[in-house]
Amino acid sequence: MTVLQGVLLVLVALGGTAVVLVRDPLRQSIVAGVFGLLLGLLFFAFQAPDVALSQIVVGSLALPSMIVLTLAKLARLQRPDE
Amino acid sequence: MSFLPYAVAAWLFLVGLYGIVTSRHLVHLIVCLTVVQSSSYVLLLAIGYLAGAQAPVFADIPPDTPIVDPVVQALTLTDVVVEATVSALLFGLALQAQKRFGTVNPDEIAAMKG
Amino acid sequence: MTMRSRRVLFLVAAAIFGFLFVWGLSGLPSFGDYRGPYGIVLGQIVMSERHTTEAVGATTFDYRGFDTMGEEYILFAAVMGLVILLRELRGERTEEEEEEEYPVHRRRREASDALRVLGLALVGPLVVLGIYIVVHGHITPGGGFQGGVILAAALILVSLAGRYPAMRRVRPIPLVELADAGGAAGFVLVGLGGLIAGSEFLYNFLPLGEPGTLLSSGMIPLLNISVGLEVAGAFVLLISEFLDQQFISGLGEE
Amino acid sequence: MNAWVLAAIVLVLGGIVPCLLVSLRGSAMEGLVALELGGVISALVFLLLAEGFQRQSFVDLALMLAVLSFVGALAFVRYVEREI
Repeated sequence: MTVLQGVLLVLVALGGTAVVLVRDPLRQSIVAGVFGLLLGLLFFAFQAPDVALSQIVVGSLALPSMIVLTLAKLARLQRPDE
Repeated sequence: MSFLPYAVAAWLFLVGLYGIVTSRHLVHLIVCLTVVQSSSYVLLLAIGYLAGAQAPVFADIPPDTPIVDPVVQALTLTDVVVEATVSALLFGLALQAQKRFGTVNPDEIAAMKG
Repeated sequence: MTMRSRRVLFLVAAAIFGFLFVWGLSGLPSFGDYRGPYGIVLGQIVMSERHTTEAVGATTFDYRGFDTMGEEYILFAAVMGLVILLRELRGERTEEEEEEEYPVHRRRREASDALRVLGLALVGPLVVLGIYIVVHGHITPGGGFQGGVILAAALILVSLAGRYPAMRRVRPIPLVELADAGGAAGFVLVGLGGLIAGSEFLYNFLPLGEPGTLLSSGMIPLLNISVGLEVAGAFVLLISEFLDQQFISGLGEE
Repeated sequence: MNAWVLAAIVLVLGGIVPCLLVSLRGSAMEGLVALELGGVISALVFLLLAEGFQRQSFVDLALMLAVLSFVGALAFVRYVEREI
């Protein structure tokens, strides 16, 4: 294993833990974005550019926009209760 | 050290599962599920990795270069796509849960069902 | 169940699972010491047999083409499910007639001019980039899925940088649905071509061409394009369903 | 390992790790800025790695990341500006 892979693996493990431990969904989705970047870099270090590309596409665009739109709608649905 | 990738895969799975079990918000739960799923990418790619081999794209390397396994990479690609679609569906279900039960806290939803 | 007892239960289960997981993985060859035969064989034959410089693309769309078809239909079915779920939600919302509530909140602030110009200026390059990634799927990393999401992003950008009504104008839903369904059908039709050519389903029946050029690898570029269409359609549909949710009982926006 | 890969490691440790920490500790807005910076730095790391692996055709990834992280950030910004 190269040093690069080792460093990125440790960071991915830490990043995944961080994503789980942040409780507020909006801030969690931001941490999840950084985690997605780390995953993309790890896949590239594993010599898998295709998978890295998919991860970039999903992690930095598809997931964040879905999370944000869901949170916006949830906030709107929840407002009457307050 | 050479088992570190597998250890990371196991750790991501467990920590993601911990997040799901203790989650108090459906959106949080879905993001934790993506962490669990990322464990499977790490595991698959780690299995297919060959030390010193090149990425499986011959555009700029000679055809007889050793490459890492393209099969697991194709599997992982499928995995990533499925993750995106599953999360999309789950976000839709989270909206429905808010609509039907007035909450996105899994505990409260369970309590309402009695 | 209380949070505390749940944690304890999880820890017990996780310990057992972790043990089994590690036990199962201990049979794997150590990292970097790959010994699987398929990958090695594929690495040796993909250039001579399929004239494709992208071994992953060849695996996804040719050697494992049937699996990819299943994957495409997972995407298709999931988006259908989401559309049905959210359309039901929409029906409920309008019945409740909440028009008078929160007009201030609903009046969405417009994007600043700088943001709008930058966003709209990026739409063209994004479309070009998406098409590039789709049609070069058999030469360089990328392919139908990644390119399709970028194409969808170009349309979504219109709504993020501009205004929602503008988004509605540039995404004629029937056309998007047609792209989604047509892409999904295209995959099967290309697969049937193999049958017509007198071989099995998804047999690579087209001339293979010169490796590394745009018109090579037989049917793989065609499959990439159909997947690209499907994914682009699916993601536009998906995101616009979520976007529509924001404006369900919207006032005066349109 | 060559100088390019070494530079990439340094950039990951010195650039993306602080972004991760800020996204954890800071407010949502600070986290968003950290995510954006992380996207830019990751694009640079992709460039360095493509050079370090001697596979220049992989610079596509950096290009994609640069463009997509902007679009993704826009989604966040449009939400955050209304909710916070």
